[in-house]
Amino acid sequence: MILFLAYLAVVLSLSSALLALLIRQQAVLATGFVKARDKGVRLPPAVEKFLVDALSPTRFQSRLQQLVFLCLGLAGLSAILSGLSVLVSDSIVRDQLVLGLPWLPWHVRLDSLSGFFYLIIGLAVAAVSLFGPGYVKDYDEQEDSFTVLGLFTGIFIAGMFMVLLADDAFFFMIAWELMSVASYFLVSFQHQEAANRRAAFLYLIMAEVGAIAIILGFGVIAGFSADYSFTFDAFRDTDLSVTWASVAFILALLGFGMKAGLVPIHVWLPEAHPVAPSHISALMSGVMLKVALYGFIRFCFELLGDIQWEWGVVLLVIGALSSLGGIFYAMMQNNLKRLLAYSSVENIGVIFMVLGLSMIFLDQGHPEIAALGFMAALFHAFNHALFKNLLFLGAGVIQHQVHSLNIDDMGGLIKRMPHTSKLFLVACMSIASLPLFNGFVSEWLAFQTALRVDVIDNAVLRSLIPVAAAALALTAALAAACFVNVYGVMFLGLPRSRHAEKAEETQDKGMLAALSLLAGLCFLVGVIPGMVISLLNNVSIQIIGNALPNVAAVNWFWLAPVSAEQASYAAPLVLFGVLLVGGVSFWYLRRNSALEFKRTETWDCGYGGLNNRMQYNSVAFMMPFRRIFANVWELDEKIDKKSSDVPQQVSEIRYQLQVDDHSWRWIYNPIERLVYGIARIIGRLQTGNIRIYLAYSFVTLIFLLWVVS
Amino acid sequence: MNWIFAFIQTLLFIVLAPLLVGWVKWWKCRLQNRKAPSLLQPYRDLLKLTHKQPVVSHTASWLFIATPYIVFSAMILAASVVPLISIDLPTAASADVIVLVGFFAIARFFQALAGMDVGTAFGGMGASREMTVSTLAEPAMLMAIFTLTMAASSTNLASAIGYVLDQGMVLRPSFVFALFAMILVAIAETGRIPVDNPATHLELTMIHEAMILEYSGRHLALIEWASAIKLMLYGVLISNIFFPWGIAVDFAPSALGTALLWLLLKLAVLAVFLAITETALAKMRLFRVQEFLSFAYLLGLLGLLSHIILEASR
Amino acid sequence: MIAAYLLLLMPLVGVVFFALFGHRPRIGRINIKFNAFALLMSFWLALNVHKSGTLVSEGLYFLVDSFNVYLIVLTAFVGLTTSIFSAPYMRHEQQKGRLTEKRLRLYYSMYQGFMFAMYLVLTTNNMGILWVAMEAATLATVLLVSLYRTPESIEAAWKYFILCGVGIAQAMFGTVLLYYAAMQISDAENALNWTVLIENASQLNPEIMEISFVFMLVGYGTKIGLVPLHNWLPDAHSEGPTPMSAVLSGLLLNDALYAVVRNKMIVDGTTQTNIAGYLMMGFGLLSFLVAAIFLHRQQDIKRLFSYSSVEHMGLMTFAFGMGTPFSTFAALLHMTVHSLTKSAIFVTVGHAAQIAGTQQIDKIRGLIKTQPSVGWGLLIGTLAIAGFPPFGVFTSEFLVLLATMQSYPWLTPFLLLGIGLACAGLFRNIQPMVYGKRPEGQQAVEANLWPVIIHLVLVLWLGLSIPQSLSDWFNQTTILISGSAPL
Amino acid sequence: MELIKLDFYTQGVLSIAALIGLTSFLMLGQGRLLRLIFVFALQGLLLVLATALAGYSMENSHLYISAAITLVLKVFLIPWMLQKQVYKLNLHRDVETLKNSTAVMLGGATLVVFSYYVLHPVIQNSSVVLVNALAVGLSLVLLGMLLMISRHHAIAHVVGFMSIENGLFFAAIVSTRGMPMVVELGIAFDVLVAAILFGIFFLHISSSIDSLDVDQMNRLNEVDQ
Repeated sequence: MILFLAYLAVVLSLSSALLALLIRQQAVLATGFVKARDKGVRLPPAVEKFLVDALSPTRFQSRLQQLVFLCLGLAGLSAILSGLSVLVSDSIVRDQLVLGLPWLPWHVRLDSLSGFFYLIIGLAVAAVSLFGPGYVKDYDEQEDSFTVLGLFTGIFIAGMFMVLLADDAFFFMIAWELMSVASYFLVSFQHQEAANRRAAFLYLIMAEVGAIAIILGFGVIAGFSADYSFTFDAFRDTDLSVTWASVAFILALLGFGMKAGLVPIHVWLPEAHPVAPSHISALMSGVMLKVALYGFIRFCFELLGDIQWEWGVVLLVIGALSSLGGIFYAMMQNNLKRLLAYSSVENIGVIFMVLGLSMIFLDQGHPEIAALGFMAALFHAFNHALFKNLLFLGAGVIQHQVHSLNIDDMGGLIKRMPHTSKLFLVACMSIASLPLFNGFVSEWLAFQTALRVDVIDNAVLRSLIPVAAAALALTAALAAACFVNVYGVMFLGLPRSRHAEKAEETQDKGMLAALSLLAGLCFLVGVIPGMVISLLNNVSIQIIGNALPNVAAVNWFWLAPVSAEQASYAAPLVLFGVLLVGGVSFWYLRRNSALEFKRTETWDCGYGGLNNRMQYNSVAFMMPFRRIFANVWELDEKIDKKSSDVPQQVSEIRYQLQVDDHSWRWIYNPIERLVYGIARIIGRLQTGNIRIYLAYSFVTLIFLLWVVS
Repeated sequence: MNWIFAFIQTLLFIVLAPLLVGWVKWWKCRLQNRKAPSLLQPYRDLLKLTHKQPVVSHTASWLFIATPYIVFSAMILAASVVPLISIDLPTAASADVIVLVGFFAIARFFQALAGMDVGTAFGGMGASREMTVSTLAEPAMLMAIFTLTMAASSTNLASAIGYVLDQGMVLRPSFVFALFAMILVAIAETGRIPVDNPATHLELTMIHEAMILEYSGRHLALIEWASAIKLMLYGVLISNIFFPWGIAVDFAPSALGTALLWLLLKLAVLAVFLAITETALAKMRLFRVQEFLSFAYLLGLLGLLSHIILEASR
Repeated sequence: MIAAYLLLLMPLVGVVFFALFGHRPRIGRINIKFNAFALLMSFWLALNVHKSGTLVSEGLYFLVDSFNVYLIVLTAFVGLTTSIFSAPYMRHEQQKGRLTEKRLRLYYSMYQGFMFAMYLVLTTNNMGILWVAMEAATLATVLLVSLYRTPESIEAAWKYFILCGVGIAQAMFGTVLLYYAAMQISDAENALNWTVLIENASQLNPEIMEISFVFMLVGYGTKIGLVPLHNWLPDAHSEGPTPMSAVLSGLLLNDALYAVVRNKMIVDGTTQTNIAGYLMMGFGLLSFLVAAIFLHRQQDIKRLFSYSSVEHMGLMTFAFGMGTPFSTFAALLHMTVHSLTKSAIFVTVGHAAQIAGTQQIDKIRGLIKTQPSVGWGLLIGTLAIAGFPPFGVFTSEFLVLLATMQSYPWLTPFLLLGIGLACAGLFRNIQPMVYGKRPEGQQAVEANLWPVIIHLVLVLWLGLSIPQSLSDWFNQTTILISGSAPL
Repeated sequence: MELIKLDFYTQGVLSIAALIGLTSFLMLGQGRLLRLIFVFALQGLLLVLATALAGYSMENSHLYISAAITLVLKVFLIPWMLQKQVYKLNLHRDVETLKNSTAVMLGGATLVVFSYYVLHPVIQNSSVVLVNALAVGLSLVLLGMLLMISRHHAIAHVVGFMSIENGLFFAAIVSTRGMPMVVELGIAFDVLVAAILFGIFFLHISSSIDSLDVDQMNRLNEVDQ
């Protein structure tokens, strides 16, 4: 049953892909339908009526699009169901498909870990399926065709599901690459812009490199497996020498990290996510990165055998680098989706940091704390999936209404788009990890893990982990600043452009429904984290082999993972408190209706003429940070003043800011130059002169003869 | 029983906060040879503000109006989890010290947003600066607090303070670091000289005031009151974490009485210190603040490390 | 066996027939029919082999075992689909006035001649005949390379002619040595028969056999396009008419490799040192890497893909050289999928060149907007050839990697490096061509894309699951070549 | 072993082998195309002699046939054809100046030594004549390639190519008493077609780049200008 649901998810997403192919076949279908009727095929009148309506040239496109997304939605639902049921029943389902190599059929396995990620993907896909129809409604089939979009969306989602199902290296790689390739097409979807093409190319190449690293990693394990079979079961009971295991670990980190977007192999992410359609970038950023995370966990915690604490340290460092780097670069962006992409880098960094913690604790012999860290990581993955989807979909709505993604073109949207603005606020509060929202809970758990450092004996780790905690704290604070900026500049203040002035709330119920769903989940999980955590318990029992130190104290009300007197958090109580105090003070102060406040002009120091150019925009907002952390970015600031005839008076001043990523200058451009240089050198071999070619063959012959004799 | 007591204690916080502000003001005036207003002046101000009709800009949105209430209740929740005169505090379990920092974060988040809501240059400036300062201050504070929580191996304030109390008079280098970090952070977060000047409304230097420039009437009252509570919160944190002696462990009236006296004494002393520093020091330039705060951050980290390496090593 | 004779007879008839009527308007259709017939025959042959094992004609002239019968089917299939593609292509060329009737006659009759040579290479049992047929294949195609009579095409044809001629001469010397070695153990008439040789391989003189293999490798290797003997290949592919390029890299290279492998089997039987294998591995790896790098600096779309052919032939040579069951299986699979994919790509490339009116990569733009079928065909074909799943190339490359990890783990990084470089090199050139806005004055052309669709679907199928019958077939062949079945 | 002990056939073959080797050295040193072609014909003639001798000595009838074919093809047809080309493109006057021909000669000599060195393992189990024949055949192949490499005239290339063929043929005849008949015929056919194709190509090349200098055919290359 569980397996059936799991397969159903894959099949449904694939079928949505196939349905999308029909979008241009309206005429064919209609005639076929008419023929069938003439043939005397009788349908129930309701169905017939619906078909007649749906096949009419005017309606067909929107109807089919709705159908496609309906399929996706059902896929998402079945994924949620199967994920939940496997988590609750804490069972392991296995199967084999008749596909693949003659001696290596596709092995399928659904356990708590993959079930959990199934749940994540299912939620995201469900939301997207609500969001999609409204978003793609007015696509011009000629310009950017829905055929391509729908087709590859379906394949992409199916690929992600298959990655979770895979239980042998071959199937895993196929599913993995399917996911990558499909998303590549989605990135290059609107390929009229050169930027999109560039992003797609970068993405494809890095995906390929990552896949190669992963294959190599699997190969290393397989090299030591008993009968050289590539099933994960065989991997599970091979034990590698520490050296080889570490090699495999590094390869996996490279491969999966490249997909997850760890610094410095993150550069494809801020390029690719902004250019894809919003609901796709929501899936890529919110979910695909999690699939990479899943692969990494599966690889390191399960297939690789014993964990080494050094790996944990590596993760800690890389994670800290990514989280800080990600948020720093996010702060400097003014393209909303680019900003969100960078903040994904940050969150992934946080997740990997906490994973590193749990690795360290595991190797140091404290599995219960390792379990705590592991859960913190998974929980944060879950939360990130929720609020990052919400943010990207919100960005989609805004792009749809404001026709821009530059946050400095917006402003004042809170009045023009009331619903969206509220939902977006929820997302911002979650990602800024404020209490009562889900982001806070996972961060809280992360801190709890870090604070258990005193059980460790190793002095290096004892001093390293607090530093990591400090980095984590700084990251959180920066994230809050970053999203205050985002929300403030986009939704508050005066409109900064005519687009923003004209903007109005979307009329599409589906879009808002998707946003509300996610926002609701963010809040619910934030207030009642216990439910998710109790699900996660099974996962950590399966992977780490240990539950929370204090499962009993984890219920809907209390959250005391370690022990009640050591640390506890009762979000419902806090919520109650906030409502109480807020309500009372509100009631008390508003009781006197004579004191109803009055609206007047904004105070303008008596000069008058406040306009929207006087308020802070994101560049101005971030100025102090640019000053303080100047070396983090490759800043290129230009200020050119035109001084007027009056001395010491500036008639016109223009400010330009260019923020670049260090990794390009230090890593990627050199590589490209290297490859091209080598190519040029080797090109010299082929002079075009036939006599030289003859000489080649002559020399080769002589050489080989000399070799053999 | 103890729930009621927790409620009373929170009320005590709310009530005493303006008094503390007045006390500081009084001492500053004294130190600057000015005639001091009465200690109750802050109460009068609040009362006056609540009876004025608030004025709100046309461009302001619901967020602007909701913010004061949110900030106020966030502060009160924060107050409710900090042991004031007794460590046997049930509410302390509902939210540990990390959540406490979270409450401050909420208040700051909304204040900054409200600052940007109206769309003046001041609001944005204030928000930007406030976020900058707090971005640097928050991790420092966490570091300082983690030093305590690691020593007590608990992030629950009540049990942590209890632990320090049981330890008795022990000199811990880590605590010294943490204490100084905490003081620096407190100065920055409560917007005191040398980081910010609560009395000024000079456009270019103000941070906190710039955000709330547009507020008036009861809204302003709530915000002022909230910041008063914040000041007191930091005071209580410093005094009760690092000098917990005298705090009651149960509800014996005598113990509570002495605890209250002790607390008032500690706060009074702290306030005097604050007044002295504010008189002695000049406000520093905005871009010197990060040196100030990264120093605090460093201290906190040092405290943490010295605890890990020197004290807790086995 | 009749099937084999018919298979050989039909193209011979074709040569004469088209030499006479090759200029008729609907002649393309007839060409298709000829090849369709050949395909049927090959199926019949395959059926026989499947039923009654290896077939040997009386007089030991012909030999059809599981190895070459599958290549025969492949050859016939690609020959057919390519002829399907060439019909509209050639019509378009004629309308553009790039070809006269005389040349059309030449083209069609030589097409059949080439097919005949291919079938002869595959079916013959005599290493001498094999050589002759190989040379004949060169001679048949050399005039087609210079079909357009542009200076470039003539230059390309000349290089093709001279280099392959010299190479093949070296192969001949190898054959002579082989014959000389065989003379010691067999009567003169049958001494060159592969069946005889493989039976008494152990008695042959190892030193001579090694020397002879060197000559064979250098000789036939020139035709396979092994670096540094490959220089004729990109020129010939880029300058000839596209259908020719399709069959050249789809078939000729395979058959040359086939010849080398046959010889390797004998040598392995003779010598204990795995010298042949090492030589092939060395050449293969070198070609693989160098070609992958060359991909980065191509301006001509057909040159681009001919280099990718070099790359993949290198990979196959490497895999055959390793000689483990795994690698052999992988190499066979790779041969199949590469032929299918590459000929499909050349079909799309041909149309792309016609759309843009040039083969210059930087002049071909926005194919998807101009003619989606061609654009997507090219893009997906490139994905497949670059080794992305779920296409078969990925499966075979995965198997090659697997085998390499098993036997020579320290070589895997090089392979992976090559794959990555190749992928980057291909896409850096392909993307701008298929994507982007539609340039002014670009018109869609008459195109028959069924070959592409069929090929790609087949490759996809092979990628998802290898049908039992085919895998049995590969298994038999693997056993034949490397002694035991994979796993 | 001294030559006296050997029978007439062996002596004859050995001397012819030596002469053939000599001819290809002559080719290497020959600047004038016409003489080059003439020497090539001479080589063909020697080849015919060797074939006939072999056929005679071991009563192998079909060697006579192949001797006849060789006579027609390599002594008359191809040289005649090449000559015709030379006159048609009136190249019969110009002399190709051979750069560092001494080096080429020395190279050739080393090649001969090398081919003996390569084939020395064969010596153990075969008679002296075979070794010599194979060695000479191999050296002919290598010398032919050397000729092609050192000359940049298309006709010279053809001659070199054909002399390579001669080498193969010689080796085949003497060492293995001729290949099976089918193969012989096939080879002969190929050579014939090849010769015709060369003729066609001369026309095309000279019409496209009005000369037969192969060095001018380097449009297709990978070197960026």
